[in-house]
Formats: sequence, structure tokens, C-alpha cells
Amino acid sequence: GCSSESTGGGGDSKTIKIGANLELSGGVASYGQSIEEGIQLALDEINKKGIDGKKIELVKVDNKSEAAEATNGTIKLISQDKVAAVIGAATSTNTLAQVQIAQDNKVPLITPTGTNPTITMKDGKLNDYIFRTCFIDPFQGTVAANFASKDLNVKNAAVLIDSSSDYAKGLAAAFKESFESNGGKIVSEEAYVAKDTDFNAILTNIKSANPEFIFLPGYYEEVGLIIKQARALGITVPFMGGDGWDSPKLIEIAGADSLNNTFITNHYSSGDSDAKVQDFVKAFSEKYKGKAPDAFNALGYDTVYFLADAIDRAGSADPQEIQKALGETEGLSLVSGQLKLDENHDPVKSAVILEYKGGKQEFNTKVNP
Amino acid sequence: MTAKTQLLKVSDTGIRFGGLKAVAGVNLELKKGELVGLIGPNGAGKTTFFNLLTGVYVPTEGTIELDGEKLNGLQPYKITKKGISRTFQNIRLFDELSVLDNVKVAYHSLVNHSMLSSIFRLPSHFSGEREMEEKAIEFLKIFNLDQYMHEKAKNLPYGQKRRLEIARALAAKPKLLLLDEPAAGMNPQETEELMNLIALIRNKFELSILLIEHDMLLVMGVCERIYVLDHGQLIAEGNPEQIRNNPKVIEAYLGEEVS
Amino acid sequence: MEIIQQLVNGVSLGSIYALIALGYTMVYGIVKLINFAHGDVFMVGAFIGFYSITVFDLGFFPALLISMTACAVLGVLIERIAYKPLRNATRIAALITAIGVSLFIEYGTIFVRGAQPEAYPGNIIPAKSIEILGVKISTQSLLILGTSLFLMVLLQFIVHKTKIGKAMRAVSHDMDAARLMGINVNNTISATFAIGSALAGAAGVIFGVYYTKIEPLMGIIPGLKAFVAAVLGGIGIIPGAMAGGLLLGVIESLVSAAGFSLWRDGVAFVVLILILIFRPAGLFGKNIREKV
Amino acid sequence: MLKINDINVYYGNIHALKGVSLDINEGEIVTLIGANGAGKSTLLKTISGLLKPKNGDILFQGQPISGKLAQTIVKQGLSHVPEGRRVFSNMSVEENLELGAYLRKDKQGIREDFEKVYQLFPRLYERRKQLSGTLSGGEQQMLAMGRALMARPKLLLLDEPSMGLAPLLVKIIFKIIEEINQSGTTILLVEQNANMALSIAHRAYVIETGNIVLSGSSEELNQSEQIKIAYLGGH
Amino acid sequence: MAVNIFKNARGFWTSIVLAVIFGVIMQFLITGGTLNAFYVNTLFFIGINIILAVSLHLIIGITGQFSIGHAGFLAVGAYASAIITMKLQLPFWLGIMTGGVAAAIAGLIIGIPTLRLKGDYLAIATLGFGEIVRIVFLNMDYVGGASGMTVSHLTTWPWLFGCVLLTILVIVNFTNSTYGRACISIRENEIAADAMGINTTYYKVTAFVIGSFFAGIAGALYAHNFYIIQPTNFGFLKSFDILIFVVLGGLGSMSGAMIAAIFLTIISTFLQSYPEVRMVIYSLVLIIMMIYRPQGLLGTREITSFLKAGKSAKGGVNSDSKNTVA
Ligand SMILES: Nc1ncnc2c1ncn2[C@@H]1O[C@H](COP(=O)(O)OP(=O)(O)OP(=O)(O)O)[C@@H](O)[C@H]1O
Ligand SMILES: Nc1ncnc2c1ncn2[C@@H]1O[C@H](COP(=O)(O)OP(=O)(O)OP(=O)(O)O)[C@@H](O)[C@H]1O
Ligand SMILES: [Mg+2]
Ligand SMILES: [Mg+2]
Repeated sequence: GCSSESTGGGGDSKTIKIGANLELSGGVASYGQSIEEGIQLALDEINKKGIDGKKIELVKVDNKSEAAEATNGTIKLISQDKVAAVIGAATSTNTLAQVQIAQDNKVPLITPTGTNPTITMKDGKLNDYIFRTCFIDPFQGTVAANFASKDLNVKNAAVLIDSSSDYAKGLAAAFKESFESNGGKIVSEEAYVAKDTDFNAILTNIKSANPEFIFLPGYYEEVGLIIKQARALGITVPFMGGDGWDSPKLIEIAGADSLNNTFITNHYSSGDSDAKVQDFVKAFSEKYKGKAPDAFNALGYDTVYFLADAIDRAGSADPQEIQKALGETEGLSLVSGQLKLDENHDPVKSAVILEYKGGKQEFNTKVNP
Repeated sequence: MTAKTQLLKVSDTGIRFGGLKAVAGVNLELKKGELVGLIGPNGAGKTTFFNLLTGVYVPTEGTIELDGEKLNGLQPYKITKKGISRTFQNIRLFDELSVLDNVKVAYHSLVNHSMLSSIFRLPSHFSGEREMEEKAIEFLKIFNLDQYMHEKAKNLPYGQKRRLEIARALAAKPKLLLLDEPAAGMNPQETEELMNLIALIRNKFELSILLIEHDMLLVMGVCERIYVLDHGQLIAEGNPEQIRNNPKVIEAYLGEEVS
Repeated sequence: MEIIQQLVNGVSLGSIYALIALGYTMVYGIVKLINFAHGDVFMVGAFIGFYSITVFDLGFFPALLISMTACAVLGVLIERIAYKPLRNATRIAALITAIGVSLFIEYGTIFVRGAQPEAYPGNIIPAKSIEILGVKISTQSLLILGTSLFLMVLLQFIVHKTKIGKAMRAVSHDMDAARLMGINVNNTISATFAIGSALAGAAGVIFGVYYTKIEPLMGIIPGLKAFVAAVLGGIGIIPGAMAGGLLLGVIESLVSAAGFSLWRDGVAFVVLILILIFRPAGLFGKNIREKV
Repeated sequence: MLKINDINVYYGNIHALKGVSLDINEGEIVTLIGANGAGKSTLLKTISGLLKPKNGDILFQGQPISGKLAQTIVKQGLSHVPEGRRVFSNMSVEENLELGAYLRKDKQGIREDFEKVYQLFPRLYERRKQLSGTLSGGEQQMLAMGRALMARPKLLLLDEPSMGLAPLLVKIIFKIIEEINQSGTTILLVEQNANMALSIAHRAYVIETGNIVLSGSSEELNQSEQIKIAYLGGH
Repeated sequence: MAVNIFKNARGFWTSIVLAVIFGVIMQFLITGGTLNAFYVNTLFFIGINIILAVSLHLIIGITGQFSIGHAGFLAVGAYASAIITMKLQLPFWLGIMTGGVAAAIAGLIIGIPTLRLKGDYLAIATLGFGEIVRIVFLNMDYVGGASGMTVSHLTTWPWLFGCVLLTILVIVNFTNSTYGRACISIRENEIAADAMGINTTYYKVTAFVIGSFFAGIAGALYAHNFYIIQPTNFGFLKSFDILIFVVLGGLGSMSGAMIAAIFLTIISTFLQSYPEVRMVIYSLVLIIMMIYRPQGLLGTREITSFLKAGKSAKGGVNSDSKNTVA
């Protein structure tokens, strides 16, 4: 429904309206829906107390995983619903489709998982109303490359990229650069697109290049299938990927045995003994019938806390005040680690390296930026 | 009717579909202004022969000439422009178009205004369309179809549909008109009307007509000459009297006594 | 050796396409409807199999049977509710309804259980790779190929030799004339949908076992590919669907093998268009010109 | 055998049959003649269950059949050879005949009827493996009739069996119709070719724009001036 | 109306003047802020969808060619225009023109070989073409590959309205001429059309190219309205959306296609706020509409024939022509 003509800041005095423009249907609906689950959990928790006695009201729009709909949606959130801030889309592309509108209307936009650097920076200029909760791609790629060269001592690596994802491409580029500067050699580069299911042909190609290590920066749905099919083809070398792997479903899809000898870089580990993480995992599985949270869930959850913290500090539901407060965030402790923004509005967070053993993630190392 | 010039010359023409020789080695000539019948048992290849003349099928052997010009291999629309138009055994009208527009379509290849003039509604569009409409209406009047002018073609009664098909074929200004079983599904009375109409057309438009028909009353009644096709080959040619008494034709087609 | 491995990869991918395409082409050939929901029935089949195995602890074969039965019922329901009222409408109208049904099944499923994927338990059918001269062949893909071939023969037999099959062909050719033979047209069409959808259900379970991951939108791409396979082979021709599926799989594998994995679907469509240009009714189809 | 009482049939808002009544006795050939679009085919389709009358009843052997499904009516012993033959052209002659016997279960009887049909139409026996779409028009007409006979009908409805056929074939077909009748099947014959139809029929009805306008024995109608002018041609 | 009055010169010009007045009024409403950004954006979306619907209507509704790859032309237009404005820094009008021309060329290239296919075979070939286009852009790093290309917002009401008006005018005028009649005759009976001297291939390709041209224009407007274009925006599901406008409106009815485009865009926008049930409701709307009106909203008739009750009209061309050509 349409709200009244209240100016800026949205909602009446009892509530603060925020918008969420997510991929709730269409090709990558599962990402959007996961983020939404995290958002809902966080809102439930925050609204128990409220922020200064105000409750947060969420207005959702579905962008059908399409850029045009994402644009429409944010225009609606800002001009019809007059939200104080928008939680942007799951994918970089659909987030990019909203950036200009948020900028023009001076309403902050936070993407939980949009990792493309150009979201916050355009042509060397900061998009000052745009934020993100996740770290950007290069960091993870570099960490992975260093881990491969130094800890695993490999010289030859293959890279297998989800070319429909900026995220995967970004990780891969950073990995290649660091790995080569470490003296390693990329012996094979292959690509696939999201929703593919049969990877035997490209894996056969990779196998014949005899790499010692395979970097696979995709999302768990395909990664699981790739690892399973690779093992069946007799590819036994280690695989490594990023936070996109992080989901309990990965283990089910790939099978515990296939996952042995694989590694990921991640924001956090659900096996992390940190109380914050454990509370989140517990609360999440209570709310969602025993489901274990994945990275999308965690980042959706964190995004709300990121925003709530800024609203609290701003002491106002005015979008411009919130924007200022968001930019000044420092040392905020979230499920996905300590959050501090650099001058590009990109979070500076520590990363962990996890190893899969017998179907469980085991903590390996922690890497600080 | 003798010293007329030749219009159509078909030499040794045929087509095979896989193993089947649907039409083979047919030689046939037609003079300007002639009204000729083509008869033969079902499946003899009569319709197929029409399809060869109109370019629907490309002959695998022989040549077809109209006014001395070779037609082999031309696409159907080009053959129509050269002067052969036809009706179909199973009526093929433009069902959703009005009766008037059905006739206008046949005029299409005779218009002069360009596509751009129509898109931008230049004066030549309006004058061109007006001219077409006037001519089409004139035509419908001859066929007594003008009262149905704005009716959709599919809503016409069967007999009128057959007439409209003939009117449409004539609107393309043919030198040779091919009629494929125009009387099919008509009762004797309607058939008789049709006979008169065909004779009228031939005289008024000064064209040649080649006619396929199983109704012997009609064929024998109006045709000056008749060709008989059986199993894809011509088995007889002659005037109605000769055909009626030709033993081969009786055996293959007419049966014992002619009705 | 690698090229042979790639051919093997292609054949096993293709046999999945073929498996889905068989049901597709059968319904398509007989009802003359591009049943875009076929891929979604396939998805439902995969989920029913999944829940039978995980929630009800059933084995592979019981799960397969349950899924086939449930999909047969679903297929018949879809036909009765959504397609039957359009039997005398234009085919393009029916196509739009089919798209509607397809969206409805996809988003109905998401509405009921969310969009997140599920994974088939890994131990339902032992997955072994056998190695012949350095070429790895998974036993599961042999099973799939075998199943597809068997179903092809079975379908061909049903459609051409049995009474119901003859009734189906009669209905497909001329409904009124079929009625005059005493054929119950509605039941015959239902039977067609039941068989076609049961096949989709079976394909769903087998797909689940083979590829593990299933999700509510999983039917879109295989459905499209199966449609392409069916057209490639010639609409309505059962061995054509098999051949079309295998060909498509092999093309895709070879394109990927050549290092153009991102062009894979593009090349597949280029080949499709080229084949249609030279054989306008598909590989096995006879180009019957409309009799004038 | 068949009794039609005052039926009305519509296509949308086109009133195609306006209160038609008609009787057929066992063993007769009754012919229905009328111009194009008079409603002849509509009447046959209504009898065989392809169309539903809005009102009125149809009794076949004393049983009401109006509004019943075609398959039920076929089962009771009524076969319809539709206008334009409508053979299943992608199937062989043999398969077409098998479909004619679709509802029957008596294997022995079916085999006998195959024999009978092939005796009646030796042409079909020669062509039994050929796809029926490639048959000539006359052969297809024979097949359509043979296919209907495979249901062992007591009443056979024939819709314009002579349409588009060469004169020789027309004669053959009419001869066969008489033969079928003599072997005990009652026949309702729709024809444009009124001359021929009247020559073999016992009785006739004349239909004009959905109304029965005349009926009587064939001889009577043959004499009628009105009929001569309208349907037999002025010659 | 839209269709009928163009039959004479005066009606033609009156309608253009009326349309322009409408456009100017809207412009005032927009600049005056009476319509907020959300409504304006929805309006733009509607306009783009109308162009798409009307252009596909020419191909399917008028010429009877079952093409389901229209999103491919949309993509070609979008990318071509974006290259002009973003990469080459040339003006927007040139981008629009280039979008249209590039799509028309694509239409020519795909149309000539495939338009001899029939029915479903043509459908799958065009669908395949649409996918090929998408995959080509997916693999072109110059335009950003999978991540797409950011595009400045240049689509304004005058451009949008002008293009919509132009599309409608050209297609109505084409349809209501002897050339449009030639196309309809192909739809009605290709063999007979051929036998009447109509060069069927030529007109099929012509209609296809005109349709593609306008889809390309729509692509240019689309690209410059939504900030970013990426290959996934132009998949076969997008083609289906356009197809749905045409069929739901009533095959052969241009006003029907327009009404369906407006109606469905509004429904879809409205449902954006109900994400859980959005697509379920949308699909149910589709199914129910088709079951109850398989011939589409207006059947083959134009909206005008409903206003002048009782008279029947036919596919695109009005038969209700008591007012014969002036
Ligand atoms: N496209 C085709 N493919 C294969 N065979 C064909 C084709 N067209 C016609 N035939 C065959 O060619 C033969 C001649 O058919 P045609 O239609 O010319 O007969 P006809 O003399 O017109 O018969 P009728 O009097 O029944 O109309 C038939 O055996 C027919 O089946
Ligand atoms: N499917 C239909 N929809 C609408 N009207 C129809 C339909 N079929 C027939 N009609 C109309 O019903 C009337 C009777 O048609 P019918 O086919 O019964 O005539 P008929 O006597 O068999 O003619 P013919 O000698 O041409 O076979 C005609 O006016 C016809 O236009
Ligand atoms: Mg013929
Ligand atoms: Mg009739």
C-alpha cells in the first residue's frame, strides 16, 4: 500500500521504515530469499526493544532477479514508501541498477552481498550513499593465492570461474595476480555460468592440464556439483573457493567424501566459538526449523545490524543523517566479523580459512587484512 | 476458333514424389481464349499438374512456357505476375479479411504507391488505395458479391465462397485461369449457374481457362477441348464428343454409360 | 583419449536430455501442444522423489514409482484444468497457458517451500566409475542411457503397437473422426499426459540421483533443452527425441571441450537453426509439404 | 430404428437445425438431400453425438441417445462416415480398419469382419499396408466406409460419399452402398447428387436451411417438379 | 479509432495533433511533480512495453509468423544504443536510431533463413536466435560480459512518447495499407497469398524487419532508463513476456496488445510489493484469462469496433469502412 505524504525519513513517529529490494523470484531467488531470512531474524530481535523506542518496519519489493525491476523497485521504495534506507540487492548487477536512484534521492543503500567494486566507486568517484556489508573480492582472492602458494606449496593451479558472477570473476582475477606474483603458474582456465549442472566436459579439460590445485570461486550450488563430478572423474587435487561456498547444502550436494581436501576463505565460521556467532546460529535454526545459516543468511542479518547501529547513532530516521552515521561505522561487531569501513565504503574485515574434513568445516587460519 | 495464337505450351512435363510419378511426360497446349477441361480419375495428377503450372511444385522434367516465356523454377508469385492465376480444390480464402479486401489482395502486385508513401500517408497512398477499392468493387459487382463486400470471407455461404475465389483469381489479371473443381459440393442447380458464369468470364475478360472437374455435365457442357489424365499420363485428348466415346476414357474414368 | 572421454561425457549428458525429451515429444506429438510445463513436472518429480527418500525413508525404486504416479496425476490435472478448456483455441493461446502453468508450478513450489536447493542423499544408488582404456564412465550414466533407450523402445511400442497408442495417434490426427470410432478422446489425452508426465517424474528422480542438487527452477533449462532436442529430432518422433537429446549433449560437450564452454548453448542453438534450415522438420521428420 | 423428434441445433448463435424430425425403419436406405449449408452434415453429427441438440430427442432402437457421447452411441451400433472421408492419413489402411473396431473385443468376429470388408473392397486388401493419406480419393472413401463397417453397425450414416469422386467411382460406391444395405445394414445417406441418391434409396427427406421441407418415397420425389428444378438440374 | 481514422488524411492528422496535446500535458504533469517518480517510471515501463507489444504484434498478429525471440532484438537495440552513447559518447538520438537499425539488421539476418520454417519450427528457431544474441553479449567483454554495462539515464518523456507514437503510427499505417493486407493474407493462407502474386518471403521478412526495428528502439529506451543492461535481462522469459502481451490482448488486435501491455505492466508493478505471491498470482491471472478468453482480451477486433458496437472488424485492418477512402 501507499503511505501518506510524510517527508523524508519514512514511517510515523513510532516506526522507521526501511526498504528491501531483493531477488525474491526469478533466476537467483534463492540468494534473495536467504538474505531476507537473515533480515527477518535481525528485525525480530531488534524490534523486541526497538531503537529509541521505535520499531523498524520493513517494506519488501521483489526485483525478479532483473535489473529493470530492481530500478523500479527502488524508485517505488523511495518515492512511494519514503523509506529511510534501502537494503539493496543480492547480486552486484541488480544493486548497480539501484545505485543512481539512491544517489539522486540521497537515500542510503546497503547491499549485503554485492561485491563488485564499482558499486561504491564509479569512475574514481565515491558513491557516497552506497554501502556494503561484505568485503570486496580482491581480498579473498589474495588470501587464497597466498594460502595455495605458501601453505599448500603448489606451483600449478587451474581456475574455474562462474562467469555470470562479478564476484567470482573478481576473486579469480585477484587470485591469478597474487598466485603468479608468488611464482605460481595458471595452467588452465575454464568458465561456466550459474545454473549449469553438467561440468564433465570442462573438468575433463582441466584434468588433462594436470593442475596441483584448483581455484573455484563460485556459489555453493554449482560448486557442490563441480566437486562431486570432479572427484568422479578422478580429480583428487585440492579445491579452494570463497564465502560463496558457505552453506550446509554444499556438503549435501557434493558429499562429505568429495569435499575432503577442499578449502574456503570466509567471513566467519559457523563453527566459530565466538558467542556472537553461536547465538546467531542458534537463533536462526530456532526460527527456521532447524536450518543452519549460510553466508547469505549471515550477511542479510548483519546488514540490518549495520543499519540499525547507524540509525541509533544518528538518532534520527533522516536518510542523510543515517548516511553520515553509516560512513562513520567503526569496530562494529557482527556475525561476519568486526566491521570498519575504508574510504571507499568497503568493509575491512578479517577473513578465516576453513577446511572441509569429513563433511565438517574446520578452522584452519585467520588472516587479517 | 481455329487461328488463335498459342498461350500455354507444356512439353514432356512431370514430377515425381519419391518413387511416385505423380505426373509424367505431359504435353499440352492452350490457345488464347480457349476453354479446356482436364479430367481423370482421383489421384490421376490433375491438381498436381496445376501445382506445376503455378510453381507450387517445380517440375522434375520438361518445360512449361507461357506466351513463349519459360516458367520452370519461378516462384508462384512470379508466375501469377506473368499471367496465371488459379482457384483451389479446397477453398483457400483469406478468412478473416473482408470480401472486398480479399479481392484487393489480388490487386496488390498492380499498385504503384510505395511502402513509404503508405507509412507516411502521402497523397499517393490515398489515391492508390482509392483506385484499388474502386476496381475491387467493380469486380464484386460483376460477381454479384458486392452486397457481401464488408462481410468476412469466412462467413460467406459455400457457393459464394467459390465465386469469391474465382473473382479474386480474376482480379490478378490472368491470361490463363485455372479452376480446380469449381463445382465440387454444389448441387445440379448451382452447378448450372456456375457454368453460365464461367462462360461469361471467358467472354468478358478474354482469357483462357483450364478447368478440372468431375461433373461431366459441366465439363461436357462448356469445354471446347478436354484432356484426360490417368496415372499421371495423358490418355486422351479431344472434343467432348470424342472423349465421351473414347474406350480408354470410359474404362478408366467414365464407366459404362455416361450420365 | 580425451576426445573419447568427452564423447562419453556428451552421451551421458545427452541421455538426460533424451530422457526428458521423450515425454515431451510424446505429449507434443499427440496433443500438438508445446507443454512448457513439462520441465516443471520434471522438477516436481525430483522433489517428490527427494521427499520419499528423505522423509519416508524409501529406497530408489519405491521413490521412483511414487514420483511417477504422482506426476502422472499432476499431468492429468494440469491437462484437465488448464489445457482442456483450450482444446479448440489457437495453439498459441494454449502455449501461453502452458507458460502460465509452468510459472505457477515453479512459484507455487517456491511459495510452499522456498527457493533454496535440496541435495539428494549420496548413497541411493552406488556411484562407481568404471575405467575402460583411461576413459571414465560412471555407472549411473550408463544406467541413465540404458533407461532412456529402454523407455524409447517402450514408448515406441506403446504408441505404435498398442490399442491405446493407436487411439492416441488417431486423436492426434483428427479428434472428431476418432470420436466416431468410439474412442474416448478425453481419456486418451489424459492417458497421453499421464504417460508423458510419469516419464518426466522418472527423469526428475534420476536427475536428482545423478546430479544431487534439485531446486524449484531446475526444470527451466532442461525443459528448454528437451524441447530443443525434440524439435531437433522432429516433433512427435520418439526415436528423434532420443537422437536429438544425444546430439545436443555431444555438441555441448565438444564445444566445452574445445574451450568455449561459455558459447556452449549458443553453439547448440546455431546447430539447431542450421539443421532446421536444411531439414525444416528436424532430423527424423519428413518435410511433408501441405497438400495444395 | 431411428426416430428424431423436433431437434434444434445451434453453432453459437447460428440456428442450424430448426425443429427437425425424421424416421428411419430397419433395413431401409433413407436419403437426405439439400443444398449447401442446409444442415445435412449438422444433422448427421448430431445423431452420432459429435454435436449436442439444444432440445428434442433422438431415439435409436427405442433408446434415447441425444446428448450422449459419440463413443456410447457407436457402441450401440451406429456408425458415421463423415464428410470428406477423414481417414487417419498417417496410419496404414489396416490400422484404420482396426480403429474402426476399436470398441469391440471379439477377436474372432473382428477377423471375420476384416475378411468381409476386404471382400467388399478388394482394392483395400491390395493396399492394406499403405499409408491411407497416399490413397486416391475414391480409395479413401472406400476405406472410410470399410472403417465404419468394422464397428458392425446396425445403422450407417453416410455423408456425401460421392463428393469429389470420378464418375466411375461414384457408380462403384453407390453399388457398394446397396450391397451393404442388402446384407442387413440400415443406411442414412446424405447426398448432393440427388439423382443417384434417389435411384438407390427407398425413402427421402429434403432439407432446406435447417428445415425438413419435403419427404416421401423415392419415386414420389423423383416425380416432384419442385425437386426436379431445385436438385436434379433442369436438363 | 486509432485504426480507423487513419484511413483518411484528415483523421490521420487530427489524431496526431490530439496525441501531441496529450504528450504535452503529461510533460507538464511530470515536470510539475504531480506524478511522482514512481508513477513516471511505471509510465516509462508501460511505454517501452507498448512498443514491444506493438512491434511483435506486426510479426505474429498481422503476418502470422510465430516468433518467440523478440527479446533478442530488444537486446541488440539496447546494447547498440548503449555503445553509441556510453562508449562513443555520441548523442542519444543517434543511439536510438542505431538501436533500431542494428536490430533491423539482426532481423534481416535471422529472418531470411528462418522465415521459411513453419509453426513450431520457426518458434524454436527464433527462440534460439534470442538465446544466441544473449550469449554473444555474455561473451563480449567490450560491453561488460555477464556483469553488464552501466548506462546513463537519458530516456525522457518526450523521447519515450515520441517513439511510442511513431511506432504506433508506422505500424497502423503499414497495416492499413495494401502492404499490410499482403501480410495479413500471408497469415490467413500463405499458399493462396502466393498464388495471388504476393511475394510471401519478401513481406514476411519486411514485417519481421520493421518489428525488429521498433524492438530495437524499445531497447534503446530500455537501456537508457534502467541504468544497467546485462544479458540476463534478455533471456527467453523476457521474450515470453512480450509474447504474452500480444496473445493476451488478442492475436491480430493492436489495441488489444497495447491494453495487455498496460494491464500486465501495472499488475506486475503492483505485485512487486507482495513478493511471496507475486508470480503465483501473475501466473494464475495468465491461466485464468486464457481459459476464459482464449481468443484474448479483444479477440481479433480493435477497441474501436467495441465503441461502434456490433460491427465486426478483422485483424488489424478495419472492415468497418463505411467511410471509404477519402
Ligand atoms: N506433396 C505430395 N507428396 C507426395 N505425393 C503427392 C503430393 N501431392 C500429390 N501427391 C500424389 O500425387 C498423386 C496425384 O494427386 P492429385 O492431387 O494431383 O490428384 P487429382 O488428380 O487432383 O485427384 P482428385 O480428383 O482426387 O483431386 C496422388 O497419388 C497424390 O497422393
Ligand atoms: N462449426 C461451425 N460453426 C458455425 N457454423 C457452422 C459450423 N458448421 C456448420 N455451420 C453452419 O451451419 C449450417 C449447416 O451446415 P452443414 O455443414 O450442416 O450443411 P450441409 O447441408 O452439410 O452442407 P454441405 O452440402 O456444404 O456439406 C451452415 O449455415 C453452416 O455455415
Ligand atoms: Mg485434385
Ligand atoms: Mg455437409
